[in-house]
Amino acid sequence: MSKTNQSPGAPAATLQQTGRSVRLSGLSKHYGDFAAVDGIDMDIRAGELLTLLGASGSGKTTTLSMIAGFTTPTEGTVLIDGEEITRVPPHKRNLGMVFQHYSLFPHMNVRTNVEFPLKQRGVPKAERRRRAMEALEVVELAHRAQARVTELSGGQQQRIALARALVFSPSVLLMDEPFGALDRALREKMQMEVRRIHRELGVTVVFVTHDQQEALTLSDRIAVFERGRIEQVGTPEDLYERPASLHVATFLGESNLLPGTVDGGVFVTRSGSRLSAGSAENGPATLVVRPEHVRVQPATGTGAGIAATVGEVVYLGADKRLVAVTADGEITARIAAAEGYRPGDDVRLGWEPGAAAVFPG
Amino acid sequence: MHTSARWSALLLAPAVLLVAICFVVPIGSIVLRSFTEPELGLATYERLFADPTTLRVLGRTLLVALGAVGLCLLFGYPYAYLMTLVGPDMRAVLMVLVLVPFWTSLMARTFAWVSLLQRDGPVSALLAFAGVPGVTLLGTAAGVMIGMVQILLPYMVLTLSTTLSRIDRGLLTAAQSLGANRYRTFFQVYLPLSLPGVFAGSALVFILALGFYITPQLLGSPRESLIAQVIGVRVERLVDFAGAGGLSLIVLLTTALCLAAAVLAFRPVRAMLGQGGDRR
Amino acid sequence: MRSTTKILALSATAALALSGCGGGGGESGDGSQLTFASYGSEYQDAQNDSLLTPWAEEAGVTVTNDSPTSYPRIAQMVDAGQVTWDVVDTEPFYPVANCGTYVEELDFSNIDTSQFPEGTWSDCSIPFAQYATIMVYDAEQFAQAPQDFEAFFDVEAYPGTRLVPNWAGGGALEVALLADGVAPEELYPLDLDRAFAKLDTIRDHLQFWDTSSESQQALEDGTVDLALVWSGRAYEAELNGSTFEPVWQDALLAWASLSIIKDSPNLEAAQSLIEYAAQAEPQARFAERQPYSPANLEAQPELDEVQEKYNVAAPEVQDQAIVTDVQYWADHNDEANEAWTAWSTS
Amino acid sequence: MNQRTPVRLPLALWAGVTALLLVAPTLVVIPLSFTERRSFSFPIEGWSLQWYERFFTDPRWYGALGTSIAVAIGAALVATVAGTLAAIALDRARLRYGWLIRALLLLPVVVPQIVAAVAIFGTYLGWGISGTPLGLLLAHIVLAIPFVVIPVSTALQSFDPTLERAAAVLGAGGWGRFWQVQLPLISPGVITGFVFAFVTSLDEVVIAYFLQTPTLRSLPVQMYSSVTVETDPTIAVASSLMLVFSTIVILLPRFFAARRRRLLKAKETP
Repeated sequence: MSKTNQSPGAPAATLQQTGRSVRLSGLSKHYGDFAAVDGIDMDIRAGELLTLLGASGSGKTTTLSMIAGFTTPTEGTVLIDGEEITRVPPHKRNLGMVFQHYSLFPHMNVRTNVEFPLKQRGVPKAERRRRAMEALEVVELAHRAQARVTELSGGQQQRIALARALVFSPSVLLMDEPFGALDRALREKMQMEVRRIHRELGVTVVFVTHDQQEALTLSDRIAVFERGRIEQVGTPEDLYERPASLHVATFLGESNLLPGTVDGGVFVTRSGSRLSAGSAENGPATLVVRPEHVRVQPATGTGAGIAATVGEVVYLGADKRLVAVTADGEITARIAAAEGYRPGDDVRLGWEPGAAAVFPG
Repeated sequence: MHTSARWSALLLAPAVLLVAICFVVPIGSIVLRSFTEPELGLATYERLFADPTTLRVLGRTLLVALGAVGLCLLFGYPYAYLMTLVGPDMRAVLMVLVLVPFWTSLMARTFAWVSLLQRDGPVSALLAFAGVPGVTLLGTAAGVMIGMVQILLPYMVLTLSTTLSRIDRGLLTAAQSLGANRYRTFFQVYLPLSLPGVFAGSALVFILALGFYITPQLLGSPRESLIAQVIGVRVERLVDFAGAGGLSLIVLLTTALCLAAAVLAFRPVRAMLGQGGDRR
Repeated sequence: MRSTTKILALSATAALALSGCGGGGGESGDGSQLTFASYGSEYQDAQNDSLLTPWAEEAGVTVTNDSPTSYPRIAQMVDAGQVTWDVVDTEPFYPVANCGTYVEELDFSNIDTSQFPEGTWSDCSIPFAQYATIMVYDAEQFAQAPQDFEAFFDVEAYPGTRLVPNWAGGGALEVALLADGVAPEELYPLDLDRAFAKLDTIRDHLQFWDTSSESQQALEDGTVDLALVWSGRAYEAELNGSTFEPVWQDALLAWASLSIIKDSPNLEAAQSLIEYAAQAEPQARFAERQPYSPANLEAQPELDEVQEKYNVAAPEVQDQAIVTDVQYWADHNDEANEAWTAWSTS
Repeated sequence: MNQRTPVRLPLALWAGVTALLLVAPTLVVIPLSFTERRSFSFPIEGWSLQWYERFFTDPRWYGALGTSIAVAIGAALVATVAGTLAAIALDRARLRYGWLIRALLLLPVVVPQIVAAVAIFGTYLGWGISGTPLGLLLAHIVLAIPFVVIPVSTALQSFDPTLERAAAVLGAGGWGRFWQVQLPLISPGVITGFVFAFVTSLDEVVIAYFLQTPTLRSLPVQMYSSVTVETDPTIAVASSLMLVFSTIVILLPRFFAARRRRLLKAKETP
């Protein structure tokens, strides 16, 4: 963003800052025999936007809750910029937080809601007002400063909540499924807004969601949660292209799964097709390949690959989605819009050896 | 927000200590007297149950309390319901009409009823005008019931209106748009949603009615005596603290039994009286 | 937490200041104070003017008034060893029933009991004023004046509602037995079953009063036709224009009884007050103020015409009256009251 | 708001009957207070202000009024603070024996007042606080606590606990959360509790009757004594004054609220 081309919602200088890092070390939360979070280690870098992604019950919300201080860990520590805060009460952690259901104070108007955290910090009245208005400008709602919060739409309320969470320049911003209650169009708009604000203010953001698309759209890095543990942490590209587990591979984006067996570096499908297995160990395994990596060729060619028949072709504008029926089940491929396959055509499917991943099990 | 046990103990301490020391200890000691006087044992209870008055008056008290609950609902529910339908100004007026008698001294109201219900008083005149001459309600069960209902009604309306005002009327519109008629909507959607208020109000009215003393004393005859009056006689005329303690225990157990039944039968009451934990 | 305590303390202080530092005195025990408990209102005012104030001036004692007389209160006081009352005005049976337990025995060396009607004083009490429980009837309703209690039970000749006191000792039991033909001298001990059986014959015509003001109200409003009431209340009702007339035949004599609470902290002063109260002058002064007659028959109150009409001390009333047997009531009060409650609440 | 269910006539009529039942008997005390005769009977034949004169010149009456108001304010304040704190603790901490504590705090409503009166009288006498303002105050505080706990608990049930989390993470400590977020949001319940507590104390007869001394007599006790000992229309004056006083106290804030609402409406639609 160039300095001469500032958007109307340009960041107020006072809100700009250097985000802080968060370190979770051996963090666990047990409820009786049940481990909601089971020994997590993670570094959240200063200024990054990290998403905790997982299904409900995977431990992502409990982890956020331990960062915020609502939940006391059974074991392990939480550090912000190297300083341990595991037992520090929430109001002394200086974190901003946005909740799923906005949680605006219904007895205050928009401006007093945004002033609330400043008031807690003893900021004088005049400055409080000025900074609140700046924060409201960031979320483009300064004109509703006097409105009652109940008069606002869901999207507006969530932007107020965002302004309220940012107005005191917190070191870290926590967002707990903040857009879950919004409709799709509004959600996408808010995602862009969060990206913009994150970029402009430089705050560290920890974002919880169960929506993989949202995670891919927003994040610098994503931590995928499963059964109280982190399966993989990485950039969206890392996770998408180089999933560390079958679960990650299937959770993020679309994948083709082929069950089979690895035998001496060769992956043998159930129907007997032999494919490269890379360095996978011997035993039952699943081969995963993304649709855009599947290459479709006319069956006339000889070469390696799996024989298939075109089942369905869907035109998507930029490309086409082709579903091919093989002896090992359906395989989906993305092909150029110009390709002229029709249902019933015999084809041969293949991919670069590095494009497929093989996981045991 | 999690609150440490020490904090909750600190918050609870003033109320719990006040009630325990200034109320439970005295009640406990009078109940204790029913077991220790004249000597350790159940003699007091043998005496009380040998007296036919005890069970008869106890049964009557329960019936009167139930009747009061029924009448309070009959008058209070439509009134509280109306309060949710009208505009804010009218609602304020209706609320004031409830609060004014609520605030007016019970003594004064009971005496107002005495003068209204007396022989040849305004109510008799009204009934005569309506074609029923020569009726005096003072000193009858009906007179007692009218007075009690008028005094208890505000408790019912206030409790109900809190609940009813929270019911989302959108649900009714939704039900009607799904084809339910007005009556089905009311009985299948609105009424179940209002049950917490109904049970809370009924429990409150029932319990208060069990202890009524002044009103039946002044509006009824001895034939309408309730348990509180019999306890009063025990203490004031017979100076029989043991007997009064025994009767008190009987009333307390009866109340506890009724409450337990209500709590077991209806979740909303449990939510009100039980752990505040199971919200929503 | 701390602020709660503070608020508690503050409001306690505020209430204390506003209500003028209550708490009856009388615990000093140096003989300069005395607490007198009675039934309050103008009745107690009259007792103050006619009895307590003149005595206090003479004896140099500060009198604190308390009210109303309450038997459980006396019992609690004595049982707890925290006696704050000294002299108390009670029903006649009470000091007889509780002589030596809740009330002190009196020293009669300076009290002349010869002028009291027989049976009105006991080892623990003296009478201060007398009154009677009488039958009154609505003169506008009945041309023929009823002569005795038989009329009270005759709903044919005297139709209408009857009002009776709602406790065993109120007089209804005696009246029922007299109406049933029991001779006055054989009245005690009361045959309770017979009395209730007689009362049952007019059960549907009965109304009850608990406080004497209720009875007075009923007479003034004409809500009943016949009633058993205290003579003093009939007098008050007549002053307020009631149309009820008294029947003196077999009037049941009762009296206001003064005694000293057991373990009174001001025993000497209390005894002195009792001795003063037994005299004719204070009793005469009281009778001039209230519709009660002196129990000391030597007293010569100056009465107006209506007061004279209700003067229980007059010889013609005394001649046809029956003195309530306090010993019977002292012995059987609990039993009779339990039976009364069982009967009246059914 | 603009989509109102129409009010049907039978409902309106029935509510009218209910309103009449609620208010009419109370109003009867007003003409009664101006009666010329020393009687409660109707119709009233002559009018007079003598009972008002008596109320304001007889220390027994105006003194009782002062005592009642002082005790009711004190009892309501303490009961509101103690009851609110207790309700909050019961709501938040899922105490194992929470139900037992709640039952304990509601106990004073359940126990018939005559029992409480006799028991309290006996015990307080032993402690030397019977007949003292402290004794009466303590008894009324205890009696009023349930009337605070119930509405405050109800208000707390509709209080969204994430609001408190939000306040905490935004930097509000325990006090800040309580004063700035929780208390304002449950304040309708707290105010209702205070009013309930005040009325409970102001109205209470039986316990006050047992704990009274001539110098510590609340207005209801004075009314009860007056009525049981003599037929005295001053009680009608006392009730009329209470009626007018309470009506003003209830009406004033509502009147201002309604006026503000109208002003706002006028502003919105120029």
